[in-house]
Amino acid sequence: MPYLVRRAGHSAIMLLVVVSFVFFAGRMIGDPAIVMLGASASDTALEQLRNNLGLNDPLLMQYFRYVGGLVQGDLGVSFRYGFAQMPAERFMDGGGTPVMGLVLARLPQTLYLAAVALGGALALALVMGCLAAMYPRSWIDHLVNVLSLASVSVVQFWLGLVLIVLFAVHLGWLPTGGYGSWYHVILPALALGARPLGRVAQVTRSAMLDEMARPYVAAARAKGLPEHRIVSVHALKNAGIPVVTITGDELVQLVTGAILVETVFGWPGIGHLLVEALNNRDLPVLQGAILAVATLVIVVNLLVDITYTYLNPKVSLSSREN
Amino acid sequence: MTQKLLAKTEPDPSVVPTQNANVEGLYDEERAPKLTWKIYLRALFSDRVTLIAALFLIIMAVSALGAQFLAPFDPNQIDIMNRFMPPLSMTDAGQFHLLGTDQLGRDVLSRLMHGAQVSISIGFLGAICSGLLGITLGIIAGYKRGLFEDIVMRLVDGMQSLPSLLIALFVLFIIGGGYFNLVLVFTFLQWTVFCRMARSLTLNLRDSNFISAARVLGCTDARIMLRHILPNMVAPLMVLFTLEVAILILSEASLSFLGFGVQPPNASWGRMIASGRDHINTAWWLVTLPGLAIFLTALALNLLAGWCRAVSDPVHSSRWLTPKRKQNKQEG
Amino acid sequence: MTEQQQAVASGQREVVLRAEQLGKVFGKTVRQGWRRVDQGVRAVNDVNFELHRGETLGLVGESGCGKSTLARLLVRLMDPTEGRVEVLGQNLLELKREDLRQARRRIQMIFQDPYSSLNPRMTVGEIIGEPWQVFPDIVPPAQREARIGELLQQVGLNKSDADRYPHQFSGGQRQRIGIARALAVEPEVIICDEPVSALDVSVQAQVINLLMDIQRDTGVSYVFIAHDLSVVRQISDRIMVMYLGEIVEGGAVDAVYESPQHPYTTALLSSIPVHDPEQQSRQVLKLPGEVPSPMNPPSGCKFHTRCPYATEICSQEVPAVTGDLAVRGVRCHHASTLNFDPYIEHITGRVASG
Amino acid sequence: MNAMTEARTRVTGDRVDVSAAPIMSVEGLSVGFDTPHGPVQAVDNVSWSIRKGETLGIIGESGSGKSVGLETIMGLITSPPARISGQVLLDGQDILSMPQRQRRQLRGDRMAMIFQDALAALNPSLTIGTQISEVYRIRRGASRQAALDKAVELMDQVKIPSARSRLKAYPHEFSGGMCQRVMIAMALAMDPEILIADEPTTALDVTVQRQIMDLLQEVRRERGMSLILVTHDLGVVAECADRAVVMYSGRMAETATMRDLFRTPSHPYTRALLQAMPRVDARLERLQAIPGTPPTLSHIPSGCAFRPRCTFAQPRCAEEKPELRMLAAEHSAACHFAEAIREETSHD
Repeated sequence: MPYLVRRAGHSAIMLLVVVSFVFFAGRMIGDPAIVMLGASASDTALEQLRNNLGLNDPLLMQYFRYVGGLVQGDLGVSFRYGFAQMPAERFMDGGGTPVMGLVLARLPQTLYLAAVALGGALALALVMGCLAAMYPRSWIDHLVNVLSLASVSVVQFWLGLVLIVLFAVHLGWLPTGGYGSWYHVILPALALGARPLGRVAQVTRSAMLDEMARPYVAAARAKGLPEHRIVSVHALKNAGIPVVTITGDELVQLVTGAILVETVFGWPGIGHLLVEALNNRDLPVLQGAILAVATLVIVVNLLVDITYTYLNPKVSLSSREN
Repeated sequence: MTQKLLAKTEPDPSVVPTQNANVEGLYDEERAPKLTWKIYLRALFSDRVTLIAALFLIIMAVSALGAQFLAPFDPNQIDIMNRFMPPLSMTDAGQFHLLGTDQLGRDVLSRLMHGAQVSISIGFLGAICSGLLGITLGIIAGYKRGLFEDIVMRLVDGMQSLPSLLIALFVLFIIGGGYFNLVLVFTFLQWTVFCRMARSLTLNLRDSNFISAARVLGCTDARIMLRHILPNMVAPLMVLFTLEVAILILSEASLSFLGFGVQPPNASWGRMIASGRDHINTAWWLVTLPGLAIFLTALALNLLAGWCRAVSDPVHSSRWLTPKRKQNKQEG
Repeated sequence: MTEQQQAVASGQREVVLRAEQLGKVFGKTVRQGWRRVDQGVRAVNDVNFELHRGETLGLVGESGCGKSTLARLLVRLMDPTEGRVEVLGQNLLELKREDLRQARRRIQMIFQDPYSSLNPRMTVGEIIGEPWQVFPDIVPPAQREARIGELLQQVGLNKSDADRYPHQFSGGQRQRIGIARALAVEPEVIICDEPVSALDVSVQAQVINLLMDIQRDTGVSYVFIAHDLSVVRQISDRIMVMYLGEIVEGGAVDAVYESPQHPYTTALLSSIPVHDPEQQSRQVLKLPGEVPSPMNPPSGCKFHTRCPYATEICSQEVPAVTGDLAVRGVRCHHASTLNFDPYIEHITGRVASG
Repeated sequence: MNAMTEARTRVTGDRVDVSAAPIMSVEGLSVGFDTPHGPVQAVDNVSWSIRKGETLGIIGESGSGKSVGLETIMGLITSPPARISGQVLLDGQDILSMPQRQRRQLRGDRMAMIFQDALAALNPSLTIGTQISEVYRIRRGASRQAALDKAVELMDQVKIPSARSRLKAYPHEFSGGMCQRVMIAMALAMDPEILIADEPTTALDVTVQRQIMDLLQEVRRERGMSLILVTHDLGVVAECADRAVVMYSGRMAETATMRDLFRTPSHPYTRALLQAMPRVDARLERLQAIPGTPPTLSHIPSGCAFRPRCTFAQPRCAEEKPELRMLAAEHSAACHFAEAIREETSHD
């Protein structure tokens, strides 16, 4: 148990580092008041906004206030979101849209997309990897190898565009984008799932090949076990460790991939929000979205590490000792 | 009893030739043959897919390096009269556009060749810089251990558990896009990959007896790291390098798509897709072709890296290096 | 007793290597709930010996007994936690970095695994010549190539082998290269850490002969570590038997083999399979179980958990050393009352009565 | 003194009925592989047989093909990728020509195998109990509980203390000797008639080696099993085996009963090997080393493979590959001068 507690501690520290980075780096672009109101704003307006937002306090104090706000679930407010124009007066009376609400509204869509993409990719990849490992150097192996490398080599947003051209524009089978019923998710999930599919299949294949060459497999054959049990129980359990690692890793990459894929498909997820914030130079939303994604990723990593201890008896033992 | 047995079986001294004479005659046939480059080359030629990948990369490299001389048109030459010409079309002026023209009438093939220059060189430069940094830190961390290793590896763990493209976006948002900023950001983000690999390889090598032997011989730490450790991890690091180039080419495309790449009018593959996106319904080739270039380059790099890994892997290499069976027919 | 052994016994020869109360404790921190508890693993304990010029000291024990750790302590690949190591009167442990590098010229090491002990990316010539990159004064640059050829011939290889890479050689040939590398610095002492145990039987004898020839020609001293008692007998003048980090018995090789005093030594000797199908009706002193974990060593005499002769005192009191372990001594409560003759018939040829 | 009598156990030498028909016979077995350097012949025309209850030693250095041949018999090496010819007769039926499914039925039931590095041969992520009981459960259709009971019974037989509480242990929690015992228990689960032990004690210490060899002999005797013992240690063979096959460079150099092999070794290699072994009972001025190194499989010398290292070699040896010839009952050697050498050793 201490191991998990320590591991969770690491995650908390990581989160704090990201928060600090996001806060201080955000300040590096310049005076937030100017960023918000634009260079043409009057001095009095700027000064008033600074007072309102507490920008005249010492930086460290602002930082602590920011962290304090985060702890209470306050990610700041956006002054651009939801307004076509930016009436400067809005800033003055403390209005604006809370970022937390924006993020929470977008998060489920991203998780939904990621789950569909990864779930499909994982299932297919495991089958592909195991098949390739069972018939090494056969045509199946070659096909799996080339297919998985191809899906790793593709740029996700481009794949999205090509899918749109093919299935939405030319064939008209599926919608070009948006969010709605189940068929809206197909194209984005395909575009997003390609990379994890390739990576997991590759790792499964090579891990399985390594395991099948290990002496315990020969021993298992020698004692007369049927081949399917050797592959599905003996080898797969040991190959599981690298596969879980890469899956966790890909989950992290998936979130980044989602930024572009959501943009291409107009999928109302957190990635889309992030790109909008980038284009609007809307710092609070950008910071909020980055923090949300980072938190997600850190939690995923924590879960992956916990899974290890169940897969590998040695890890759990040594963590108990050390 | 045993003594007697021993005496009995002792051969007649006159029959025994001197040991040296006997051993000397053996030498030439006795040395194990070397895995020469010929064997690797033969394996490469027998593997058609990898061979095509290698040839494709050579063509890419040549057209990127020689874009200034080989490209049929000036990539930034605007020709409003001949916009959106599909591939394989001829202008009224008799200019042939193999891959068509874009929304400003610029030649797509020429832009692709110049774009290759940017995209591939960013990939290489980023991988080289991050490799140098990461490998240096990784070897030192793995060899010296202690506090330095703790700090470096904590850093690596931390950075690797964050979505790198997201951080890159945020940093570029702050410092602005452009060629060198991209390389800088890639270096800053990707060194951890090399560092982790170099460290784990160093840790494996560190316990090898030849490192102990070098220490007993009195070699300095610098000499051990440079002469004994580094040369023994070239193969896996080269594989990693190749993969990283592919990843960085893809990343460049993504960042360019979001507007953080090289500035217009210069072309990079990512920018070309981004600007072609608005015309996706009318001019499919503007999006498809640069994407295809990225895809094929990355695929070729990945194929080559995979092949190198298989060939240099001690467990599976012989299977890959063994020529396809001919002696069967001979036998049967 | 051979002449050499007599000379050793009377202490006429110069002492080249001395270990005094050498010990190594591996520190380990163990978590118990929220607390950290320091738990040392005593890998080597209280080792004393003197090695004379031209002499071979055999060191025997099962895996995990600490003999490899001891070898690493002697060349200071590892720092001992107690005691001292002197090479030609110079305490290795007090030396600064640069002085230690210089002192390494006096003491070299040959490793067990001939596959991992040579850098696969260096040619044989580079491997053998490397010491001179470190100590340029040993051989002047102009003569190095010739010297590499000489060394190769000395270990039974060809001059032309200098341009080849290690993977082109068989295990025995690689071990010869390792020996040539050690000889290149012209050391006084070579620590041989199981140099033949990874080799085929037909090649083992060659390497043992080679080591003996080199000693005859150069007067180098060996500490020869092995688990194979037949090999140790062949090459050693004196021998020490290790169990769980401690020397339990030691003395001139013939004395130890023909009248062992410690039950562990006897068990080792009688367990060796004899290559004579007609001599199979001898008695074997069998030990139950396996070597206990050094993390949790038994109380009293460390051997008592496996000793067929153990009595109450053995589990309570640490036995004192009778005699000098490096000359002739034993660490056992009951050494004076035990008779092991029936178990070593196959060695002495004496048929035991009773 | 009670401890004393317990500790005294005699090395045993029970011999087998020589007239019995062999339970398994290998006839002209050859195994070849393709390597980056071209095809190699790992096993070349090997023939031997084993009787019920007998212990057959197979002696050879690394690369002599001793393990490859047995792995082929077990079906662990298959064609392709290997090129296999010859016959392995079990009850008069050639098992090499059987379909895979049928061969798998033989493994465990008729013959089982244990390996040199027991820790590597056990699956690190499955418990000992699962690994010992799974074959019994799958092949015999026993319930999980019955299979575990069987596992405990087997562990008791191989003298693993407090067996039931160790069912849930993982291999890395065991010492080398214990792992080897687990391997043996695994191999015995289906009650095989032939047990192939591939260097079972090489990685172990002398005192533990003694325990494992005793255990193997004991289970062989109790079950009337045949034991094929692969080793490079002549001492182990001398103590345990009834007959032995000496392999060199993939070929059979000599085969004989233990007594003949040690009294009248008739192949120069066997003779040289016996002389090269360091002895525990005497200190020699110099060992009688065999010059040179065993050939690599890709470069086997022409004619007799041992020729370049042989003190008896004649020009003829380079040209003619010596065939295995019968010298006496149960004694054959593959050397042009085997009779002369046998004559010489038995006369002195």
